[in-house]
Amino acid sequence: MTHEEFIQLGEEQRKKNEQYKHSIDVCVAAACVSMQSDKIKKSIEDEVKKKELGTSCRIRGVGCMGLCAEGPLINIDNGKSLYCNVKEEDAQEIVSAIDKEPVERLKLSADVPFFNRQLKIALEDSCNVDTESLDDYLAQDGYEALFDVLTKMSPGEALQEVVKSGLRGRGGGGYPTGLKWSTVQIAVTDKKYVICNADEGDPGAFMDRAMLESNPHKILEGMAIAGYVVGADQGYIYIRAEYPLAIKRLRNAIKQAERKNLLGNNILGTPFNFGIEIRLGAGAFVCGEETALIASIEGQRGSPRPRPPYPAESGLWEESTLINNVETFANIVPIMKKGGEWFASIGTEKSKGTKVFALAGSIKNTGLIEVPMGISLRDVVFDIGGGILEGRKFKAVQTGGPSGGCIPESHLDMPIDYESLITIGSMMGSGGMIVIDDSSCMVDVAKFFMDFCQSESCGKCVPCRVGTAQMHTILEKITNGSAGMHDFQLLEELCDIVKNTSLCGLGQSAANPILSTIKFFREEYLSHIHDKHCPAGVCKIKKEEEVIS
Amino acid sequence: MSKVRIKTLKIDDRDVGAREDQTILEVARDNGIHIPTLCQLDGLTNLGGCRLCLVEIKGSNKLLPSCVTAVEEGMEVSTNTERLQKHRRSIVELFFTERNHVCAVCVSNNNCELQNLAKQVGMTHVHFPYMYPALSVDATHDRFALDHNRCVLCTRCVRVCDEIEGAHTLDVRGRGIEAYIITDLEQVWGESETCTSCGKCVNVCPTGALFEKNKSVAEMKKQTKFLPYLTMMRGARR
Amino acid sequence: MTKLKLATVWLDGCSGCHMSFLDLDEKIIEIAEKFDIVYSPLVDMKEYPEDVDVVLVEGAVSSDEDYEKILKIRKRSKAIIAFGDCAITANVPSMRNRFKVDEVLKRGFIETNTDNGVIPNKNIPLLRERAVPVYEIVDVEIFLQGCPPSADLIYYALSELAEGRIPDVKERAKFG
Amino acid sequence: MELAAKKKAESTKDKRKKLVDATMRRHGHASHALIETLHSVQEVYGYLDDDALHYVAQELRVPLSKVYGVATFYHFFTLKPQGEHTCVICTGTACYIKGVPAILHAIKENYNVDAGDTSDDGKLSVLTARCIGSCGLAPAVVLDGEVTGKLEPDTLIERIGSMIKNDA
Repeated sequence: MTHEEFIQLGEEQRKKNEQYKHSIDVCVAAACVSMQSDKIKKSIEDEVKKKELGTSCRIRGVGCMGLCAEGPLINIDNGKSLYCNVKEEDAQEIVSAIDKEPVERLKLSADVPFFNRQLKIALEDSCNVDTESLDDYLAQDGYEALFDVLTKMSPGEALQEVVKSGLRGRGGGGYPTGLKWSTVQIAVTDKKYVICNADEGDPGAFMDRAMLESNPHKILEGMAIAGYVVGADQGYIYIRAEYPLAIKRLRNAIKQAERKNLLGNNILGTPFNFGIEIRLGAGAFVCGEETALIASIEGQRGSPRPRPPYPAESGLWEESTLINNVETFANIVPIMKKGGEWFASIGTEKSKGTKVFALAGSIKNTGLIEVPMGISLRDVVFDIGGGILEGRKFKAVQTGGPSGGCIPESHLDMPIDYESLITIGSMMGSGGMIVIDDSSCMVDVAKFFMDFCQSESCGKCVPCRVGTAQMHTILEKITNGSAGMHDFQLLEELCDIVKNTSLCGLGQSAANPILSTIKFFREEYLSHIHDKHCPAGVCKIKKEEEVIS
Repeated sequence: MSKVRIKTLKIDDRDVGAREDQTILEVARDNGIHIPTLCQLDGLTNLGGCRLCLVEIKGSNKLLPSCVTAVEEGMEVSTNTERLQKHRRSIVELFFTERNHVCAVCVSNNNCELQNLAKQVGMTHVHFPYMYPALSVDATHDRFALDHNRCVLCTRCVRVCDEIEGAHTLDVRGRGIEAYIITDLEQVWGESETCTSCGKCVNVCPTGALFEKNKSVAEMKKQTKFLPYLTMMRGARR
Repeated sequence: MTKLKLATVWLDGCSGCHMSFLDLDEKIIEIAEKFDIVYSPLVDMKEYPEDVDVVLVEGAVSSDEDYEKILKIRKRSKAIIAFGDCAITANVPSMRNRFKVDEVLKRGFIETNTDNGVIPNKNIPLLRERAVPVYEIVDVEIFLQGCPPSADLIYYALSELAEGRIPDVKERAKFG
Repeated sequence: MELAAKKKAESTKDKRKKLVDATMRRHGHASHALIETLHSVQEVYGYLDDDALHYVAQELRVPLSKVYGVATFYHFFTLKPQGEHTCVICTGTACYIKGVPAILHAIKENYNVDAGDTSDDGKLSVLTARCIGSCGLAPAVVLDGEVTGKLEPDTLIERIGSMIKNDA
């Protein structure tokens, strides 16, 4: 495809869009689909056909609108009205009302903190693009950034934009993306690879899935730009097999892009070649660790290996490899379009831009949000999140999944950035944010995460393999009331060993949920140990006499 | 032949010279500095899994496995700090809690690397709880047996079978605390389709997990000298 | 110089450690000059005395009787030496720990018995769920590894104690 | 008749094998296609049996024990045939704090199946998943491929009951 054809395609689609008087956008990301939004969309289509509104009404299946708690969601005429909790039988009413007053009983106000306090960069367009149409993406300047980079910038210049943006890895570690890219760019190997890490394994995180389901082309475009910058001609997306919808849409998107020469050889008539293949994960959290992920793509057991050498020097098939997370790639197109400086003007001094979070747990507005770095946890939980479920009291918010920690009320005013979260024993992580109320026991929460780490440990290194199992046993003892202070001390000691001597990030951070709950909720541990009492009433504690015998 | 560059570094306050392709462990050994190891064995690829050879490097808070960490110019390495000693002792203890190690009735008593490590790191007793897993013994092979109770999952047997014998009869099943060594598709060893009965796995096993069947308590002596020899004869890099 | 009061105790073990103690041979005379053996399977004394200075405890804590004993011993002794691998790691007695007590008894008294075996239920101490090392029940001051610890090691440890020093057995002892 | 049935069985067998072969061919029978191929096997056969593992090992020239090591490392793969119906319970954090333990308990009580197992009559397999991403529906359960959520243990047991009864 030449540039002219490319421009023309976008124009055509835009014109086509303008013909429509109305638009009905139904969210077809997984959460809404699980509430039958795909069937609702079908009913609306039938209804439109019946009323012969096909030429004036555009119906699209779009990506995540964020407020999953109120799903299925439907957006009428680009935000004119937003319908929530829609059911199949509402289709007729919705279509009938299209030229008239909106259906009041389904209407949700868009002028609420949940919507107006967010800032969408990575998720920009996610609820405004047909999830399965390349043309629709092109109509909104899709692949424009790739074209500009390929034709107007040298790899070095494009890299400078990423460096200037201050973007840091969104998978959790927060490593400067520009630095990573430049390391791969200067590496000298026969071949280079770009890998998109979509092995979103944190329990309670669904940002990557939502992004891939909503606007897969944006990720492909970001990867292609990365390929151009670092000099790679092959990309892989490593995605969890548990995300069938995202896989389906990605496969579809790759095929579309290949057909239109947006992937493949001589992309858009330039000398640049870049292909993308999908590799499925198979249920191993540790494969989110980059060396384990590489092993998995190579068809091996997903065991990490010691670093250095880092994948940038020696990665997939021992070639220089760039690995970034989905959200990191999602930020590339906006950075290329608006410039690194624009991106760097958002956020805090060390954490630039925005961050996508998956809000879940005991919170009213469960769903997906994107906020500028530096916003306080309190604003996220109580303002955007709408606060705690009726009748319950806030206890903690858990960030960073099994590698993170629980943050209590007293730290809620802390700004969200990489450094602050680490100082209090949690971490940014990939963006799962679980709100915990007073009906949960923090020792039980720690046990949940240790159960997770224990079963996800690959078993290669001893401290993680045995240490996580030992810690889990002790937590089991504490929660059933058979532990003494001696066990508690052993637990703290094990945390220290596992943290300092484990081979990879999984082990090194496995103790964080325990350490942070000990730090902020020590009295809950002591209550289980001394008084054989679970303050939240969650743990089934044995009677005194049973313990002794 | 291409030139090999030389690096100078400090190990335990001693100035030492090294080829740039050497690991810290190799250089330490060349200079008579002892670093405890378990999964490492000359002639096999290095794993970095047992974490006993961790060392401290000045300027970094991270402990690094010396068996796979390459030397760097000006590096200052400490191999035996109090922090390392403490961690090593704990790691050896964790090994003892993981499976059912009973030195007194083991074929490898007095010839066991785990037993020696316990002494080396000054383990007076195991202060973590023993896990007492229920594990089996596979004695179906004509000449050898595998006692999972004594296995430390160092995977030396897996590596020697793959890298040296070329049969890859052995591998690890499952993951985490539930991982264990298997033959082929987890059929019993005696029914393995690929085992050549060469016995290399038995000889590289650091404990009494793999042993010859006619051996009784404390009678099993392993010999691993064949390994560097075989590697050399095959013209491999190391 | 007043002699130190020495006791030796035999819990769940094979008595090999005590045999090794006897292997001190003529050195036992030297030990006897420094210690009074106030309680031991080797001497005739029914009740564990108060104010014992040093006690060598052989064997794991396996039965309720062992458990009661070790609590009493801890109360009445200044220093406990976990004497041999059974006391330190629970060693051979611990090999039953992966089975339930019922299964162990059934195996020992019925399945392996060619006559009509019965599981005795009177006048014998009840087995606890697990055989455990002594330190899991009470604090232990000194660990003497070995199955059994060599006579030389025992001699060294006791001599050091007699001189008021804590024996450093790390270099001299090994498990097994 | 019998012959026809046999022929039909043969042809489905061939069809399945062809799908697996296609996956391997797409990757040039390279050894690194192991995981992709195992996915394909599980998709068409429902689980990984010894014959299939043998076949894949031979075709991709990967040692048997390595194939087995990989197949058992990844929890998505199963070496046992699944029951007629499946109930996947999400064990993500949000679901856990909203009552997964009670759900697992109720299933165990009513059907005597633990997570990861199949009932003795082969009717019901209970699986767990690490977050299916429907945190808004916590606790979320997937019954024969359909996501449902916000269920009390009692209601879930009823739903499972009617799911199993339907084909009787």
